[in-house]
Amino acid sequence: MSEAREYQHIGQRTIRPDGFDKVTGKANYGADLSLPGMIWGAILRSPHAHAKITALDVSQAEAHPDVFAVATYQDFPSVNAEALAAGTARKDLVDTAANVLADTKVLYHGHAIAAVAARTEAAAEAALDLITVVYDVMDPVLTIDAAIKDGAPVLHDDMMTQGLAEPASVASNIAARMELKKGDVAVGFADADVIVERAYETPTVHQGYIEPHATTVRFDDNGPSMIWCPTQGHFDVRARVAQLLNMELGQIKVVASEIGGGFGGKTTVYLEPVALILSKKSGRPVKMTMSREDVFRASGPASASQSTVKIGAKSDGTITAMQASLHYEAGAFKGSPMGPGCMTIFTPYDVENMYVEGFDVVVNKPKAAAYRAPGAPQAEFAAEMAVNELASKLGMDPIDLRLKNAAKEGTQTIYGPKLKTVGLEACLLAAKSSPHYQSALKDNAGRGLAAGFWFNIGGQSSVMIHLNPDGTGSIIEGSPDIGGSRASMQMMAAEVLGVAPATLNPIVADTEHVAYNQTTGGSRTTFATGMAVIEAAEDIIEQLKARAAELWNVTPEQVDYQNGIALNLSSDDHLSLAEICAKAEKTGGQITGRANINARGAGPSFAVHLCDIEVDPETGKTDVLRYTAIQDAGKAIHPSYVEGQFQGGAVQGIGWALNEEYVYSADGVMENAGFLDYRIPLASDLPEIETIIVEVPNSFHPFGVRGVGETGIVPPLAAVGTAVSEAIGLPVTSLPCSPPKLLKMIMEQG
Amino acid sequence: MKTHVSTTVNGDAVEFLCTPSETLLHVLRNEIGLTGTKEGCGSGDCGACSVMLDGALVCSCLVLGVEAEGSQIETVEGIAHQDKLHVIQEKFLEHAALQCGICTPGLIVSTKALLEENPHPTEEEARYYLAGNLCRCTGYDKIIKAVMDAADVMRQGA
Amino acid sequence: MAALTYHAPDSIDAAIALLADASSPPKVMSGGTDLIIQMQRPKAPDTFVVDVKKIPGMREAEWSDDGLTLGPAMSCAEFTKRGDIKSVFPGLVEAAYLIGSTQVQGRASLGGNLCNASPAADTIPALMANHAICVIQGPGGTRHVPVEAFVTGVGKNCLEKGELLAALILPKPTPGTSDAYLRFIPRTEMDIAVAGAAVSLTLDHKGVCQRARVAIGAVAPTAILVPEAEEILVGQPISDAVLERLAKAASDAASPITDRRGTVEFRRQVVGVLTKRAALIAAERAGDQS
Amino acid sequence: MAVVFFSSELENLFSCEQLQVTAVNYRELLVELRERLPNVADANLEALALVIDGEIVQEPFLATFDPASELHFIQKIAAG
Repeated sequence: MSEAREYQHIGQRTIRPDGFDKVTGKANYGADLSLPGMIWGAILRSPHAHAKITALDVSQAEAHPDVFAVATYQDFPSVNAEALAAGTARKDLVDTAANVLADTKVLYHGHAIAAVAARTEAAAEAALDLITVVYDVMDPVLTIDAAIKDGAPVLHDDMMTQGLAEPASVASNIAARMELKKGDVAVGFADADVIVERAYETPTVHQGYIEPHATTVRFDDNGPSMIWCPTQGHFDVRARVAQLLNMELGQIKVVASEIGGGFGGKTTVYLEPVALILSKKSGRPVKMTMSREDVFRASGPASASQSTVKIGAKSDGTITAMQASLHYEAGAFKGSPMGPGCMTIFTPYDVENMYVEGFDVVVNKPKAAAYRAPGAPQAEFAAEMAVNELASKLGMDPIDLRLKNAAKEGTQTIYGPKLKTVGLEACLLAAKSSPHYQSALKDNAGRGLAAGFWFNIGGQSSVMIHLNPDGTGSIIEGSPDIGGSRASMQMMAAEVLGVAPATLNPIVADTEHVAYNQTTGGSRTTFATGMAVIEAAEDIIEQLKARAAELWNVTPEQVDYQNGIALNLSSDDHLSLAEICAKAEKTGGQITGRANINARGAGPSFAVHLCDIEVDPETGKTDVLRYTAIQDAGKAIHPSYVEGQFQGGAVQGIGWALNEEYVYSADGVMENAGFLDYRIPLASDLPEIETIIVEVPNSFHPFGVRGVGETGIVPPLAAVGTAVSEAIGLPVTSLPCSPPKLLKMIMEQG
Repeated sequence: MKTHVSTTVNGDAVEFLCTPSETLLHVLRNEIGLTGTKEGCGSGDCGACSVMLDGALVCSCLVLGVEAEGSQIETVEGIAHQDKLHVIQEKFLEHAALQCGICTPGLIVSTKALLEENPHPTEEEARYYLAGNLCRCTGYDKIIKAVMDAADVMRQGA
Repeated sequence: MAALTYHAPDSIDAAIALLADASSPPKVMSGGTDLIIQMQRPKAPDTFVVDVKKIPGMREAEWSDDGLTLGPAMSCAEFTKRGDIKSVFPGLVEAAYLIGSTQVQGRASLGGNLCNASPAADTIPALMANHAICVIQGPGGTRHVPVEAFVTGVGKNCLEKGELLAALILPKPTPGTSDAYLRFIPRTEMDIAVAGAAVSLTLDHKGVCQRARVAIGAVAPTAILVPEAEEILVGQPISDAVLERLAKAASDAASPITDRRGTVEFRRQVVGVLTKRAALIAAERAGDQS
Repeated sequence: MAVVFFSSELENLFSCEQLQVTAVNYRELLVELRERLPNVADANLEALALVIDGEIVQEPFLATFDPASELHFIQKIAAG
């Protein structure tokens, strides 16, 4: 559907339906629910980064009068020695269990070991002191180099590297190796006139959602147990908890509270299974919350990385070969986003010869969680920095170099398939003609530009639309709304039905009131759940036509439906949606539209970001002077929230590039576990974030939608890194560009 | 040992019992049941728990409940008049100045304090005044636009 | 979290009495922005809190012939709004304005910042540069101590059991005097100073320096005076050459540590840069005064 | 006939880079691959997404394609 269409509601900037409650404090988030008779849970966390647990004694805690229940790893009935032997799927479950409550080893400072439920929050905290743990402390492994060097302490003595040509025979800290290739890079480099090659590194960072993890649960033997929590995927919370506690899905009802930010970090479980164990044992509702310090020490983070990139090009700018080796920190358990890193790193380029290898490395840090386009920012940072260095070596404009080599429809990606219609060239051209790129640069300042790619996904969504006798209705969906998606669902349904958006109330239902929905992530919600909303609305239109036909005593074929009005083609009669609903009682009862889909055809989104940065040559302090984010949205349903995704992603990327990083002591203790010293960007750190929405429709979506949530965090690392390099006249290879690091570079250069 | 405290919250006389170590944030959320005030850090670094205490903008996580004796407290719940939103709240919605919304109550309270203190803020003054209110979703752009727009409307109203 | 006893006396004498015979180790609280966080740390000791904000005068600031008498519990928000103070001690007001966020300034006080005695406290160098005097009252009566002698180490001050900081006196500067305070932080706000520099200068009508006092922060266990500053500046017009010598003197005076916020090398270099920049600002202001 | 392309690891496993298949839907495709290639059991193809002419299908069980289609197996994309 590439032709431009006139829309009534889509593309408008309506007021979000959940807005009133959120500006008045009425909206209920993870920590806002309390239940009668509720008690509080608290978690004992490891003081060591790497240690064997040789003894764990909770008897004193259990005996304390204020204590109602204690939970340990032994309370996971589904996880046992047999499970360990039962193959990879089970192993993932065992990893989840051992991350939620440590088994025989603690693998990072802050790793949960046991939990206590007591009358009050303070009593629960106090009771933790009654638990005795004996540790056999081991050397922590805190960097990729330390983890892969010979003789490194091994975190998991049963972990064999996957993906090797010859199966591994000894355990190591390398969980997996992956290799992707296209053409022959040796040939490509032989053809090159210019070659750039450099090593890069990025730090461990946190998603930094402002709402800490929290949950309130009530175990119920007779009905479904209830779990209330802020999550991006309440159906997946239900599945994970059911697996861990050997329960049926029907025995658990998960209610997704309002969620105070996720960015990928709220796609797994931490507190929920523990709280349910405590509730089951105590027979009381249990509430648990993480402190901000716990959030940093034991949730998230995003993988640190080390990369080497080599790019060859002809003197006319034709890139002949691109090669990379990527190492990602998985944290304490396997499963870094190394795979998507390898798949995305060179996707903005249509180049014949490519080779990428990736390694998933475990270290004594919290288990890495997804973070907005997981794996892509680390990898594309390295590639885009190298491409910009190539541009300056060739004396070419970085946009022209990219235009010459840009991925387009039909480009064969390194992970296999050919791209369909994509908006990279359109974004590059928009960047080139932008006021920002045309503007002059001030002294001590540098300008950086970078491209970014993310696949986006579709997947399962289920939606029902109920109409009321007066024609108003509700949209029952199951995708937790992390950034205003209820507004776009309302608009899409209103567009199809030809009614005012405000007449349809979107509701994110719990796991009992709507069928399975995949987690909100992968930029899928507006695309896939939107598709389900559109199908459910179309289902309603068919029913409205049939009902109108009954009222007119004609066949449904004789009824047309346009802009909220049913038309009798054999007369000039017409009935509005509301009029048909008012007579539903006579024509067969009330009207519900349904859609249960597994959406295909998610359209990738490319972005190009521009950044001007000034560096104080005497202190190394950076100042972002101007920033522009340009991205292909396919079709922007609600432009304000699309811009918001661009801006939010850009600023998270700016933080990643400039000041955010986990600072560890030699013994593996995170030294900056709070918002004071883990420095996310502030309002005063930033200029306006200018946005340009490019719309190259996704041919697989009725309205042309592409997901926009994730791509925006991919380009900033290299856009900022390049701007800083330009400003100080030295190549930045290591993030963050913190003032001490930059000043050292400046002074060593003299 | 709990202490009895008499105070005023959003114009209503309120009494509560708390231990001396309980923070005002904890009291508001868990004793009085006003959960609009959010906890993001508990250390005064994020501003999600911003309230007005005797006319001063403070982080309620850095105030003891017992200190509230005889004080006037204003929380986000007291800013709209029944269903009539304050201009600041309207502008936050118009400009899509929230995504997840967890920082919004703190920002609404802080913005009201800013505009009462300085009806003519420059964009830079607004950004610095609100630097203690962390937002991870929006990049602040639409928040600042909403604040500046609200300032305009409030000046015309005044 | 620590068990806590809370008292809010309404007179200095009552406060002294409470502090003198406190059961558990007493803590004087004004804004509480440091204290409340310390008390919430795991394993924090039980604390006997004496809140001094309800004591008359503790949150006031009054001018007399010998200068400004400042109630140590006055919040930074109230303090920074005082135009009369800002016109005389713009650098000190800047330092107070840099403490934490607007919300933290609504609570935090100069007295609290001083008694908490963090090496990185923003107002301590500014108080030192302005010759501030601490008025201490206790069971033994009243004594006056210069700020540089009040702070005795990291988190330590010279208060004896039963004593509290009753007031700060800022001597009225001679004509042609002004001050400035600059600090380095990675962001634009919210952070703890990685290095800080306060400068107070007196210039004659020709712009020649008559008097100079320079204090630096976050580069030693306590804020310290830069002893050579006076000999480098006094008798000189504020030239680039002089400022470079001043910067070097400040860097040499520093004995910083490496931690999560900065390295030894970085702090040493940056404190010099801040000192010369602060001196330039103070000189411009002093020039406008004379 | 549709063509299946195997990237890197599958290529190594099957010692085959591409294969023309008579299958016209996913279920037939798996049967045909098991018949014609070695080690298919080890590949755990069911855990992978299928890309049909550039369209990523995360759950391809019901997917159909035509004789001109290009097919690729890739990791399912999970994301933040």
